[in-house]
Amino acid sequence: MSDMSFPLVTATAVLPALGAVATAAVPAARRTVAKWLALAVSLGTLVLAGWVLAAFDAGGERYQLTESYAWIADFGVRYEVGVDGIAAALIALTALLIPFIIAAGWHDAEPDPDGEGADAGRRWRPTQGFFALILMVEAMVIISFAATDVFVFYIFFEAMLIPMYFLIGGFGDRAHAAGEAEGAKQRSYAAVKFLLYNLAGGLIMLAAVIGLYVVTADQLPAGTFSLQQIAEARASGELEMATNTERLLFLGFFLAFAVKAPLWPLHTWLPNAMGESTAPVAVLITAVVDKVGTFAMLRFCLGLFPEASAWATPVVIVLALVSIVYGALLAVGQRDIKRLVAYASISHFGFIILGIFAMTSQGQSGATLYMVFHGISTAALMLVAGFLISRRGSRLIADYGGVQKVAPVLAGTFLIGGLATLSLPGLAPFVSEFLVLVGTFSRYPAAGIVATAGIVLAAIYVLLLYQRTMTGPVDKPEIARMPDLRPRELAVVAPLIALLIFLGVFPKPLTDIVNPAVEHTLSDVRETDPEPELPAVEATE
Amino acid sequence: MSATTLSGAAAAEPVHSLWTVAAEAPSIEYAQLSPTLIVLGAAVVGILVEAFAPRRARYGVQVALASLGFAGAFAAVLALAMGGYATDKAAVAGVGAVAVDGPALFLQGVILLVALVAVFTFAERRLEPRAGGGPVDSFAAQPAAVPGGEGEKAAVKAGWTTTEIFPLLLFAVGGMLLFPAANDLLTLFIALEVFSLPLYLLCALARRRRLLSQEAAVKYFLLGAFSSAFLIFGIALLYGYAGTVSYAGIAEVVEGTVPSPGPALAASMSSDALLLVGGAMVVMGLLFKVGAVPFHMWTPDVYQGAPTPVTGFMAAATKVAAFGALLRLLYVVLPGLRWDWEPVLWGVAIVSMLLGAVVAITQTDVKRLLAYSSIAHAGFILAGVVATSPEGVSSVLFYLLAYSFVTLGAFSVVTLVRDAGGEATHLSKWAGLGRRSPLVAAVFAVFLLAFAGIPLTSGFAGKFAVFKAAAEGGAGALVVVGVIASAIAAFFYVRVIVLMFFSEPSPEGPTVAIPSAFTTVAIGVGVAVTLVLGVAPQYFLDLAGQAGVFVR
Amino acid sequence: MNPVNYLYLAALLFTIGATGVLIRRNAIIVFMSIELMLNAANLTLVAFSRMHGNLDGQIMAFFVMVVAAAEVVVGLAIIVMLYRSRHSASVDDASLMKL
Amino acid sequence: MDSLIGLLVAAPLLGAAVLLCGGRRLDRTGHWLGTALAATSFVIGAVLFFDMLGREGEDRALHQHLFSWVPVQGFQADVAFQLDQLSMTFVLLITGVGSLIHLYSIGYMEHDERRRRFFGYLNLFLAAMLLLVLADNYLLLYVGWEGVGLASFLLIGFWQHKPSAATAAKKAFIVNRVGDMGLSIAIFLMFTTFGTFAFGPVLENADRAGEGTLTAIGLMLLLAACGKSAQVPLQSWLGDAMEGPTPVSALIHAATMVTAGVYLITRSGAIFDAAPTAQTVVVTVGAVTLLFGAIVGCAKDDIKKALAGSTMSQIGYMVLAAGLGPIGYAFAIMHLVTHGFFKAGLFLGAGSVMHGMNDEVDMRKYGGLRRYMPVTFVTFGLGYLAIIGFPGLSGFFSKDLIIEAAFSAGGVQGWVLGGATLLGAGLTAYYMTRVMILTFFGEPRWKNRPAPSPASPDVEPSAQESGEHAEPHPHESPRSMTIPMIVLAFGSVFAGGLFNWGEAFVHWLEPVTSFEHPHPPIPIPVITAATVTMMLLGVGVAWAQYARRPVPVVAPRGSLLTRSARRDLLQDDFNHAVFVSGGQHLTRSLVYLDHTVVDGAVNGTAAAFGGLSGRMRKLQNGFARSYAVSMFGGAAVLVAATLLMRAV
Repeated sequence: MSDMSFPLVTATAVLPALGAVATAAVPAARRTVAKWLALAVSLGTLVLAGWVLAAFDAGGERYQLTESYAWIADFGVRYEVGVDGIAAALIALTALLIPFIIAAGWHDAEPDPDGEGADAGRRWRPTQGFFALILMVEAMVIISFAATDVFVFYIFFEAMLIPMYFLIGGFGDRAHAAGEAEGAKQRSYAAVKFLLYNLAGGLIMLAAVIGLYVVTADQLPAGTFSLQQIAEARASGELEMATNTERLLFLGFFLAFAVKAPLWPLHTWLPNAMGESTAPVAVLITAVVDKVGTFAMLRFCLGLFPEASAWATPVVIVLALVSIVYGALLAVGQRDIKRLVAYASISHFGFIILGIFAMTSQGQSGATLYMVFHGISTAALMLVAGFLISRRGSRLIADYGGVQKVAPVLAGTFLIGGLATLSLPGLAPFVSEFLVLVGTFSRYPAAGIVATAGIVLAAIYVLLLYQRTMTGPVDKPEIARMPDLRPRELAVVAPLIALLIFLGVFPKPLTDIVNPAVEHTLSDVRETDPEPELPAVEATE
Repeated sequence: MSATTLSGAAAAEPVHSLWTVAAEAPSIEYAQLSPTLIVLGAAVVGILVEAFAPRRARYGVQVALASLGFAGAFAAVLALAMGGYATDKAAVAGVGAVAVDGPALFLQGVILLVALVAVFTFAERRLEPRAGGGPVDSFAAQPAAVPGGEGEKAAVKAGWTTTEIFPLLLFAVGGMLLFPAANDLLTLFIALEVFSLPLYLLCALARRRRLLSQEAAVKYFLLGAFSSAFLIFGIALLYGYAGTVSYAGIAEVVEGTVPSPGPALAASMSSDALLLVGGAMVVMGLLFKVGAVPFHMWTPDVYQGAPTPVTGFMAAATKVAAFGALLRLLYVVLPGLRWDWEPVLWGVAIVSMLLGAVVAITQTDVKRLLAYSSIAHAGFILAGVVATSPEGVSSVLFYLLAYSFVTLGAFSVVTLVRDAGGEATHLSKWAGLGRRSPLVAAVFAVFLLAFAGIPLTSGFAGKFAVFKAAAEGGAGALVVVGVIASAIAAFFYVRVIVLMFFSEPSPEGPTVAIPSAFTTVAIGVGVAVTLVLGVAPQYFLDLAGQAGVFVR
Repeated sequence: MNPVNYLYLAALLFTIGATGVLIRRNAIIVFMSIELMLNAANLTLVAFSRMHGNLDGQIMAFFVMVVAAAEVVVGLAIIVMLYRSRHSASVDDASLMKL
Repeated sequence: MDSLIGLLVAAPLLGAAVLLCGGRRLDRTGHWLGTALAATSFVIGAVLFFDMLGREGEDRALHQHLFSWVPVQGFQADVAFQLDQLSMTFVLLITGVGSLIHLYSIGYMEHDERRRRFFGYLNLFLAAMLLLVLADNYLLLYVGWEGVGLASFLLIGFWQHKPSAATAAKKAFIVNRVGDMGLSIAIFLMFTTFGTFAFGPVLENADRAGEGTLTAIGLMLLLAACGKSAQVPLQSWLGDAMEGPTPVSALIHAATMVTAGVYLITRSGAIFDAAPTAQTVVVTVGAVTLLFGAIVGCAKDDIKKALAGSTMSQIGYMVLAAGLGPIGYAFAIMHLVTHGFFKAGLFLGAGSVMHGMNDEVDMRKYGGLRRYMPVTFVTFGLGYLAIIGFPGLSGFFSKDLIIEAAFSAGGVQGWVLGGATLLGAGLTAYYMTRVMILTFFGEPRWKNRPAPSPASPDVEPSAQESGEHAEPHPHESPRSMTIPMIVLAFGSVFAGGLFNWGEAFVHWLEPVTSFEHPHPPIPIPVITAATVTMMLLGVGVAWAQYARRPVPVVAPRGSLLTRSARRDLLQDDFNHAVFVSGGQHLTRSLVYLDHTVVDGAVNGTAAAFGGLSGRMRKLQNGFARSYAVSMFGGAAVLVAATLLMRAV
């Protein structure tokens, strides 16, 4: 595959990167051009990602569409990319969501009409910047998913913080409950918190990355970051890590991913970041960027440090359970729509991490599907919430009520997004959540039961939110005047909902791709699924 | 390869001696010394220009002379490197006084490039308002005049400028070129003084805020001289211990490989106290120049007070030269004492990283902030120094290359942000800069991110190289501290970015001056190097890697 | 006389010089103290030169003297400039920049 | 024929999709489309039924495998249907009663501008319910299970502008989710035990598994059933669910959805048969609920809530019967079907009454309505006679059989259960007679009354909101509403007899549920006599209390028992105090903790560095001499450290 064929994976990442540059270069007065350009680029990326999916042969090699070029020989780094089923699915998710994010944020970044004079307006190009940054994030996320070299992954894992940081800090909701100035302050607090949290995690990972190099350089002919090479060397016994070394390195990696994911108690940046950013950016954070964290746990923590992963599993499972319950309980207690969704996401990331560390095929396939489906469902819920918030200019739940009376379509789509969030059967997230739970239960029954309690809590926070915002009498004039979803907004939400339903009913195309990759991962950690108590029960059809 | 084998007459002598060599006409390898000679020659010509050329013509001639001098010297460095003097033909020249080897040529190349760019920032004349009918630069019209006095007013009115800065720059660079190449302690000391004295003067020459500028110069001078005193006393003690000032000679004594030590030498060799105390004092003199804790205290004040182009040059080039000298001293002279100085430098590195990062958090002046940042970076580089391996050397070389251009670029940007009182260095004035001048703010953000070590910038590649070398050298704990310090440091870099992009601009905020091509080129080179070294550092890593071995 | 005694003297001078730098306020005197330290170094060099029986130390001492002279030129220029601006040569007065 | 099974589900699903996505242009025709698709489903069901009758017992089950749904290694979930006699019974009940209620709703919801959506939800419910009973594995059943929960949520909260309706809908869903947890865990256990969760292999191999595992599975399934079928302790949502439009109460919260728990237990019979402990818990839950529901039903003045209590109680009978094992399964299902008829009829009657009474639900404000609504009176009356077990009518047969089976449980258990069922029969007669008398007999209490008193806890806020404070003019409902009532009344009267004709129903179900004849310790005629006696006693007491003296419009304070029964025997208050208030305190303190402790630690670290920085920068005091001290000290330390290093 790798010989001289078209570098499809790289192209999928390079296209949005180039698009970002082009979008940023659009003159200030041509804002609309920038928007359409960005949308077109994102759709083009979607096509390429679709091509990746199509070119990926589920029954073939573990990593496909591989590319390998010399890069920084001194650091033992090659530019190596390639996709397994998990990466292919997540790349597809990323490419899928970006056009919706762009379309949803169509009016989110306009220059102030009361800007500081013509001179300032001429150079300040928030619209171009907004869409360029989104495309830049997309490019980096795609490379992160595709990287099969630890260093390449690390580079983009860290670098994507910067455009994200500008997206969070630079583009908040126009109206803020606490006033304009206070809003700007909280926004920059959120952005800084996001960056520092993740940077700190990333720097700790840097220490571990260097440690990994030292270990490989010590025992192999040359230091390397190549996943495959390290895995092969470990399998052949050529590379042996001392127990403590492996554990320390694992912790370094895991901490960075746990911040990104985020896992309790490293989660507090997420509510701030999601609360203060605009809805499309919030979606970008939780549905796309954070997935890199959980993905990396699956690929790097488990793939590089199988023994340490097994060693850490009990603690990670407990933390994941705490995340599930804690996130859900805090979501119940939130007064702010976006923060509520953020805490709900923390709970969901708990599920994903639980599934990964359950070390069963159901758990890990479930976790992978969960990443995809949670992306779609959160996008649906959060984007509709964004539309709602843009109408009323408030994020506070208490400022709403009775919306379904005046905007039934908005309320309906919001409800479906909410139902997907609470994993209603028939919608996609149910499949993944159930797989995670069943996978967890089959190895750790007690953990499975505690996590199952999460589904009750999910119902509480989703329905409480729906009840408080959408139902009841219309007693606020702002609500009474509220328009229903506009065609653009409907065009954003409807396909997401259709996908949620379709994948809920027929997730097989995705499971077919993901399953072999999960089997490879499980063989990395030398785990097999627990056998059923009663062997050889024939499935009679 | 030893110095003695090259200079034939000295070969017979058991101990290398300046005196004995001087008895015969020494052979000087002019070609190998040409970079330094070209720069110093240009400096001398510059003095003559000051003396004889008409005032109006001086600026143009000096700029051209300095640029050509640096470019020519750089070409000479290139030629030497191509000629293999960085690798297999590496040797000592100038009667054992100067080493021409990989690290020396690499660092000389870096210093010359930095200097070339610095000439551009020195020559910038579009930022200050015109005076006396002509454009002026950011140096004092008449340094001798009392600030605010009649003489100054007259000088300003007349549109005078201080074109002496260019010869001063040339002299300083000449000293810096010699510094990392110095192969005996005498040359080391002379080179130190040759580049320090012009810098003291340059610090005092700001056009605006002259009181601060003068204060900076006084502090820099007094503390610099104080540290020189320590250095020379240390040199004296080392000489007392080894009976020679040649690096190779001292190394031999330290290792105990002298064939037949005389009675005096045998007596002094019996006790290591002289060696240890002398070595420590010499190292301290060098640590002062790199601005490592606890010898860092001059840095913030001098960085803040000096004219910004000078600060940029000084911050970049001094660090390169001083680290080069430190490397050579530790790797060539004192490798036998490795177990003595390694823990000490560990301590200095850790304290530098942490203190620089922590104190920078609460800084309110952008130049002081960058000063503290440079202290933290000194700590990072020291982590590579203590790796005590060829990888360590080359990682430090690479880091210096990366760091110097980021620094130069960052200070060049600082020169652009101005209000009625000159440069607006207080951070509060930078609020909302991203709104007014997105491009300038973005460029500065790139530099800040490089300082913070964000991937895809040169700062990351450098940090990675240094930490990797340190970890391979068994300094894993140092890497962990470095990582923590990086996290703390990230906080204040980010703070500036927040200020620029997410704060509302104040109505009476500064404006961003449109610079001439000089500064634009300087900043452009900075950005380009930052990104190229971040994205495709392999070529430069190779270069640094080949340059990782010292001649002896 | 044992040349080692010169070393003791030199160390004493160096200490006196350093103390002067630390405790005196007048920039000129501070500077003079530094010169004292340099001269202590010179004395050391010469003494060692004598002990080792080679001339390197003496040559170095000459160089140090030249450098010291150059330093005086630069240093006095700066100090005088400072004095003219402030009508004071106290190093403690020059503390506009801090924190 | 197999492929028709899919169509059963598809028809109403299509209806739901079209109606919900179709937009305003379907407002005028949507209800007919919905009804037609429900009827289509019924017709398909009927076709399949007659096809099934054409085959012999064991061969009657049909299977249809549509596609592989979630395949992950050992975990193989398929979308596959199984239509056996048990499913068939439900299909006919669901589509039959469902179609009737669609028809009824056309009239009932005529004046609601969101009628189209109402029919969409109804169709969605039908689809989900059919999926529930047709699924051939537990996971697909789970989809239907939650699907009906969703439909129930949407329909209870259909009048979302009423906060009480929205709250009730949410409560129903959340309480049901607790039950769903049970179903989830049961499926996990099946997967880890059997490696599959399809009905066939699990049930066939059930006896091979350990009893402990089976008990756990059984209890988890029971938890699920409790949630869905409003059994103690998860019964609290059903009373509030009456906030929904009455057709919804009739279809979902009386005839079909709430009986899903009984279906689940019956379907999983093989598991319960092998886990006697679980069975004991099942019958206990059934017995407690049948009394609990009956007592609550006795005290409610809201006609729908009284009926809801009755539903709870009747399902208690079914659960009890299902818990008895092979002697009870068939009876449970038979009672389920007959209950489907008469309870749906009763609810439709109640809806008809409310329709004529400006949506008034307080029975104390009814009275003497038999003259104004003759059709409603007659059909309601027949349903009433059926539910109290009047000899010859449906309820008599089905309930009597359960009582017999209960006595047959053996030993003390048999006596206790038998006693409970008998007592329940008496209570049923009492509260239903009370409803009957308060509504249709006595003096009209709705004339000349002032605006509804807010003091009464059961008064509907909607009555006030609708702005129709005028005196109601009771009238008979339109034809589209009365016809379904009449049809259901026929069912109420004849179904029981028909089913019991030569044990037809029992034999029909036997291949699926297995059957053993109950052998009660006392002769069957004695039990029957006792049942009839209890019934008459209940009727008599109610008659004495409500027909012999005037009924006050405002409810008297009543005894402690009455008051607590009005409040659902304080179970709701307990839930509120423990779960709702406790949960609120917990979340509030967690929000606080998250801010102060978890986030505080991070911000505190940042602040600590800031403080440290502020203190350390003071070292830089601007005095060159102090800088020199630092250097000198540094040099001293450097030298000392180097020397020390050597010394050590």
